[in-house]
Amino acid sequence: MGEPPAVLEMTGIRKIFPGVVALDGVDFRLLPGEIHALMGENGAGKSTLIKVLTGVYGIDGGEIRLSGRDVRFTGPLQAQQAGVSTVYQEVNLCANLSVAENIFIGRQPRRFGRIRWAEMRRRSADLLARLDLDVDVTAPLNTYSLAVQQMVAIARAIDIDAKVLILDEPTSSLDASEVAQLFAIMRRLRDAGVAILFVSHFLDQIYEVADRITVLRNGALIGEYRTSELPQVELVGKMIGKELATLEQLESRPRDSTEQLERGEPLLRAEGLGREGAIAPFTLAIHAGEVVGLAGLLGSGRTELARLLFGADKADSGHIEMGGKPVAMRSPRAAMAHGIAFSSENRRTEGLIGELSVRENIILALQAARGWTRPIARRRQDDLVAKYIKALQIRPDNPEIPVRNLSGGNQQKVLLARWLITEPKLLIIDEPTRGIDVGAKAEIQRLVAELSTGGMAVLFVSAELEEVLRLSHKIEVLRDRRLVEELENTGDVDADRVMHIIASGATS
Amino acid sequence: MIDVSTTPATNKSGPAAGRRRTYRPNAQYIPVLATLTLLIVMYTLGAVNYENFTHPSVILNLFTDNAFLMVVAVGMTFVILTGGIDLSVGAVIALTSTVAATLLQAGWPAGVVIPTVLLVGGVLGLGMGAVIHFFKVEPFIATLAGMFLARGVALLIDQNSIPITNGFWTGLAEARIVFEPGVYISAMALVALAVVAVAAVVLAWSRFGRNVYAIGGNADSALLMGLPVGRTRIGVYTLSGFCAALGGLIYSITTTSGYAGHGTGTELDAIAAVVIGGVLLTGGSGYVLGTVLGVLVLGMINTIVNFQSLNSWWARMAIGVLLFAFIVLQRLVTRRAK
Amino acid sequence: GDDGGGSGSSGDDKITLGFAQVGAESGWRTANTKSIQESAAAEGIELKFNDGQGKQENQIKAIRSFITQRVDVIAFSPVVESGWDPVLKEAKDAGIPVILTDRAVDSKDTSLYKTFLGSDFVEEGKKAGEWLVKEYEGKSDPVNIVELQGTPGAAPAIDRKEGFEEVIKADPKFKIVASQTGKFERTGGKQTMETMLQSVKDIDVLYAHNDDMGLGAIEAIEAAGKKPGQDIKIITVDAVKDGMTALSEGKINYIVECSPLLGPQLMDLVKKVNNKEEVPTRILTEETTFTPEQAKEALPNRKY
Amino acid sequence: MTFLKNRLVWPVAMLALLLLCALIFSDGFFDIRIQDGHLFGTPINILRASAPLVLVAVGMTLVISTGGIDLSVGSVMAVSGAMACLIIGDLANQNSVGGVTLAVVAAIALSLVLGLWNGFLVAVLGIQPIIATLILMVAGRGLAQLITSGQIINVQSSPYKVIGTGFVLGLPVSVLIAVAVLVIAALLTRRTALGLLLESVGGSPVASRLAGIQARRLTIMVYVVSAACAGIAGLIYSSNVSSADGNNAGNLIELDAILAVVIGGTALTGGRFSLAGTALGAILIATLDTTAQAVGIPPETTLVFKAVVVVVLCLAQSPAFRARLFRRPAARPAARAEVPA
Ligand SMILES: Nc1ncnc2c1ncn2[C@@H]1O[C@H](COP(=O)(O)OP(=O)(O)OP(=O)(O)O)[C@@H](O)[C@H]1O
Ligand SMILES: Nc1ncnc2c1ncn2[C@@H]1O[C@H](COP(=O)(O)OP(=O)(O)OP(=O)(O)O)[C@@H](O)[C@H]1O
Ligand SMILES: [Mg+2]
Ligand SMILES: [Mg+2]
Repeated sequence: MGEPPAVLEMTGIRKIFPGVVALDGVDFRLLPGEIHALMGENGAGKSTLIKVLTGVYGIDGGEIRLSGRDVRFTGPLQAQQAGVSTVYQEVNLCANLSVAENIFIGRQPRRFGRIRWAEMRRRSADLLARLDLDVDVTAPLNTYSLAVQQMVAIARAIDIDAKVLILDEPTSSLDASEVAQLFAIMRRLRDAGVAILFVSHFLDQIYEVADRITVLRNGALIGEYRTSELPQVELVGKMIGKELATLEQLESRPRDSTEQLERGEPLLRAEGLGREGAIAPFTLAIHAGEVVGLAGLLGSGRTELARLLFGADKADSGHIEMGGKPVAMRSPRAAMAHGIAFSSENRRTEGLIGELSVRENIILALQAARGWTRPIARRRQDDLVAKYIKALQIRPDNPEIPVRNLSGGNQQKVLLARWLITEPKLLIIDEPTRGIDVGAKAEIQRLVAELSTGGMAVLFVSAELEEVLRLSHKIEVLRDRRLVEELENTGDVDADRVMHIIASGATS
Repeated sequence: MIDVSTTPATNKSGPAAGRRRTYRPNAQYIPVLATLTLLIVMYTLGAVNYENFTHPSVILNLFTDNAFLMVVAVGMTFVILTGGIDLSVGAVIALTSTVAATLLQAGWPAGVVIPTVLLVGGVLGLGMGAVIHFFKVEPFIATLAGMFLARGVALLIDQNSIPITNGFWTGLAEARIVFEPGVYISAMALVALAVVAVAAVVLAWSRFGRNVYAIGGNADSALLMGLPVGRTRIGVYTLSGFCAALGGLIYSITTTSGYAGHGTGTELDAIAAVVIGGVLLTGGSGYVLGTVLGVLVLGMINTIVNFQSLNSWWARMAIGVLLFAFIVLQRLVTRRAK
Repeated sequence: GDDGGGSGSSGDDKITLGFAQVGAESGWRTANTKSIQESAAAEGIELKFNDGQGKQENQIKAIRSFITQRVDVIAFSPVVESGWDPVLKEAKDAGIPVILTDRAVDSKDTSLYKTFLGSDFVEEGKKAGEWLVKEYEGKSDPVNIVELQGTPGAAPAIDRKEGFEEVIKADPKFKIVASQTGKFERTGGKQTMETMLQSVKDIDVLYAHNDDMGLGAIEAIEAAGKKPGQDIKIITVDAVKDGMTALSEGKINYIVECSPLLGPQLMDLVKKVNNKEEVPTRILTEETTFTPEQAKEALPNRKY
Repeated sequence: MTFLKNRLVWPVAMLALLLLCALIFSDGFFDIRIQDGHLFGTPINILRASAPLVLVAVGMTLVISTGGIDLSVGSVMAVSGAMACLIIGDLANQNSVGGVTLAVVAAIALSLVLGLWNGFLVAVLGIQPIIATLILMVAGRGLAQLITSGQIINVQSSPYKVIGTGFVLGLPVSVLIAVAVLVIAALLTRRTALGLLLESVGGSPVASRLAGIQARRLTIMVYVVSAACAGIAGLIYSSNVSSADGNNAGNLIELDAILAVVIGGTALTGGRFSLAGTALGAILIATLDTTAQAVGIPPETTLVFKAVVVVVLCLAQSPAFRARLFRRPAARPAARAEVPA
């Protein structure tokens, strides 16, 4: 076959973390002008392979060749200079700097050594416009949602004139249109000869853009395939190392949408609740055993709505009733006292405490609710933690390692476990499936369905419309920081209809 | 450059229009503005309460008296912007003034002494920066060791205060622009202002300056973004060492002496000035101009205490109270504005 | 007095004195401050007082501030010897006379200040040494001396050490076997003495640069089961009340006075200087030395 | 845990080295004898000298674990000692145990108020800890001087003297107090969930709030505890010499305390902390000063000596340094041999 010589070739890569062999003799190659998907379960070693390549970690064995030459980068700077541009898994930008600076820092346009701010602003606005993102590039990055930040990171990476572009789960926090936008750009770059390494847990996306697929499992290489020659089921089988029987389970819908919920008194009612600049006053009722899905585009205010219900932000209008009585959600603690739990979309800065162990992170909320004087006995901690590590398949299953050393998806599971053990009446989960592999995602969906059957109310926020449709009894559609529509999720509700509401801002 | 322009993949005219952001004022200027306002308020209060407070020399003296602190605080600003801290600056003043005085006494020409001394400060800073970066030693501790070392070496060189009689030094000590008798700005104050100007330009308009902010924002991210984190971090400590050495030179010029006891506690003054000026100790946010205002605030507090002529302990309590009042007001103003 | 020539802003005929104190680092210093404040009030002199908190830069600021405030006379206790020329020139240019108290400056240009009122630390060290030499006159056994120094780098510490050494070095039987800092504090004196008692065999004499360290050391000596003043002879400098009490009890053998009560003498000088009278350029404070007997006599009148 | 243990190896090694130096260069250093029914000797002196530092450092550890810092400890020490001596000095009978108890309680109560003040500035007003506590560092020293009128207040009170110089069962009371506070702090943080919650606040205040932790209350608490520890340390300090010195008590102790905390393996950025490490660090620092004196290093050299020790210790503790020093040359071939075919 007339394969061009590989731009990047990694052979026998070995990386050992204390206690974990993250990569065990992995071979990987990337051809120019292809989009190559790297697949594997959470913790399979994808991100590690990328970090090893760009010199974030040293390697314990193996060789890396870029354009035929042996390389071993001492850091991302070197990699970048050699033409490898990377978007790492968690958004790695400086939130204190402006959007424009984040895109250009380190390579700002200069004249006589002096940075040309105006030009920088102009160019970043242009660049973002091409990604269909219209933001104020002079505002600090931390005023934007994670999704916008993700887009900025992508913008930065593609603007670097690179021969290898690496995207580690860039789509996990993007909505459908954003993803489409990104793919269009990826294709264009590929056609210009750039080699693209792409990681995603969305199989549909893989099949949409990837030319070839490399599968990792438990730090070992399973194989390299052409996308066209590898059916989806087989891919999943290779990723999780199980056979078709289990896979069929994954396909089944966790909830039958025709079955309707018996609603009594609402568990929680928000009446005219709102916050200036965050979300317009809305009214919303959630019943026990009900899954309420929030749908909307980036920045439509889903997260803001959720935060108000949890008391993470203070509402400046309206009130909340629980069991018919008005309650004050002054702080997360108060909300927890009323049986509300909230798993933030931003697991790294608002969720986990990186240096604490998995166990400590899991029991944190429960312990906080009990107060410091009533510690949870160590035996009980171990039992609870072991139960959820098993239930959510958190890997590695050692509860004593710092949570920061877990892979992204496993961190997400830890965060979820933290809230599940508090046994809340209302569980608010913002993007719980972000960065989670197919198997685990199905697991979480099933869990949500199960919990709601058991009487727990769930407010489910996800950028993945499919998922929302699949799980919710009721869908709240948001647009421009305003709750515009409430849909009973009966048979006639589908993605198109929701998209239409989102697009037009009105029903019927 | 690869062309990345795309045609919209989906028709999203509706939502896209809704995503336009409204302008938010840049919250980062607010602390500096607050400091400035409060400084003016303080001055006005002083002017109302004390005789001679409105004399122009009151303000000009702020610059002359605090020239060395301003230079040191500028170096400290860089360090704190990266999220670090430099405790060695006061001791470096002691060391450099002692070294300068000793060398001058030994008959070295000023033209050699000045670069030598600046080099000493820079190298010490470089050393601390390298230890901090390569060996991941906490800045607080590395620079604390630097502080012990610098002051220790200064004491070893000479325990006594050493007068400087070198003509260049004494000449500079008296160099000034006189506006009217008793009203002047000293050459050293001008040097300090020049340092401030250069630092402001570097921070705002050079890649190095921006990298400083990025590292303060998130050092791990900065590394992943391919910024020269090591070089920048070592650079700021070198710069701070250099500024401290320059501060030491200014000190030795304004006092025409060198002494191992000079600059005790200057590190705290410098840190306080930087923080009062609105720089976040966690790094990544703040301006050199803020630092200058911070130095002036400290100077103004001192001036008020001087004019009030307080007993020792009342003076200390007054400084504490004024500092407290200032910081709380600043806090309230910035909170309100945000 | 009559109108201070320096065009006092006050406009009345009251003299304004700007006084820049080192700080309030010890009881001695506080007594010094108090003496100055009290005698200023008694003499009807308006006092502008500044506490330099042990920093030269603060004292320089204060002197500049005094110039701005147009005081009639400036007096100050320099925290260090060197480094006053530029600011003193400013005072001179503004026509404000300067008086040094307690500590000298090493300026070559003596026209920068009118006079220096204060004690001589080297002299104090010498006095301490002289007593020791006399005490051991005629004996030939070696004398082991331990020294508690003040804060490293402080002028009194350096000078008192120098003066003392100068006197005893004439006789080889005197040997300083250990010399450590007690930072002019009681606790410092106590802790350092504790260590010395362990590491040095046969201490005959303790020389402490101030009373406070000596008092701390006495506690350490007593705790070690020895008798201060007998097993170990103790010489200190300052003669503050606590020290004098210990002296009268025989726990200290000899104290060299370093008097903080400069107030009356200073006010006298201020008035003279303000009247443009001639004053001698060096005025020593009236200081003495104390033996236990003298201490018993002096103690009832001791104010500080 | 193994990681922590590893870290503490180095201060222990350094301590051993210092003691070895003392053994070689100063005879009689290790002579411990029993005199008047209690232990006596340089090692005991070191422990006694380190008692205030251990106390202050324990409080500092808790503050640092939440990501804060407390510069005001030295001033609080001075205030506390001054307060106690002022009250005792005014007693008709200075030897009355009741009066002394009252004085001690009043001094600690005042310290608590000062701690509350710090906590209020940091947790409620949201002022950066270094500046918030700098205010009290400056003003508190003034307050202490105000209480003592700038003089040294002497007391002749045997019950008060016990705190700093007394012995119980042959052991120094000050050391027993420090050990007791250390043990109580360790129990409170490790036997309850306090330690976890503090580490969580230090690790990420935002995430902690969202997990329902009352970060504000905890923050105030650690400053109060720190001030209380400093207050007790101030009592020991002043009782040791039966006098209160508003100017010098606790001067610069904040730096030593912070140093002790860091040597003990607690990062200044907050999070994980180790009280045992802190105690070890404090003892190391006290030993350092004493050894320098015992060995006869001239005072003007002591600072350089201290700098060298700190640098060596920090480098030894730095995994990055050890990696560079030891692993470099062997790395490649070893790794290569392991690569599977
Ligand atoms: N810094 C580290 N220290 C220790 N172990 C680590 C570290 N980083 C990763 N690991 C471990 O290495 C393994 C591979 O992690 P990696 O992040 O590469 O997974 P991944 O395939 O990217 O998973 P995900 O899909 O969840 O992002 C995991 O077991 C993880 O716990
Ligand atoms: N495309 C955009 N352009 C400008 N600002 C945006 C955009 N998307 C989000 N934002 C801003 O990001 C912030 C976060 O929005 P929010 O988190 O409520 O959105 P969301 O519906 O939860 O979406 P997601 O979490 O998927 O980003 C808001 O301040 C919003 O103004
Ligand atoms: Mg990953
Ligand atoms: Mg969201």
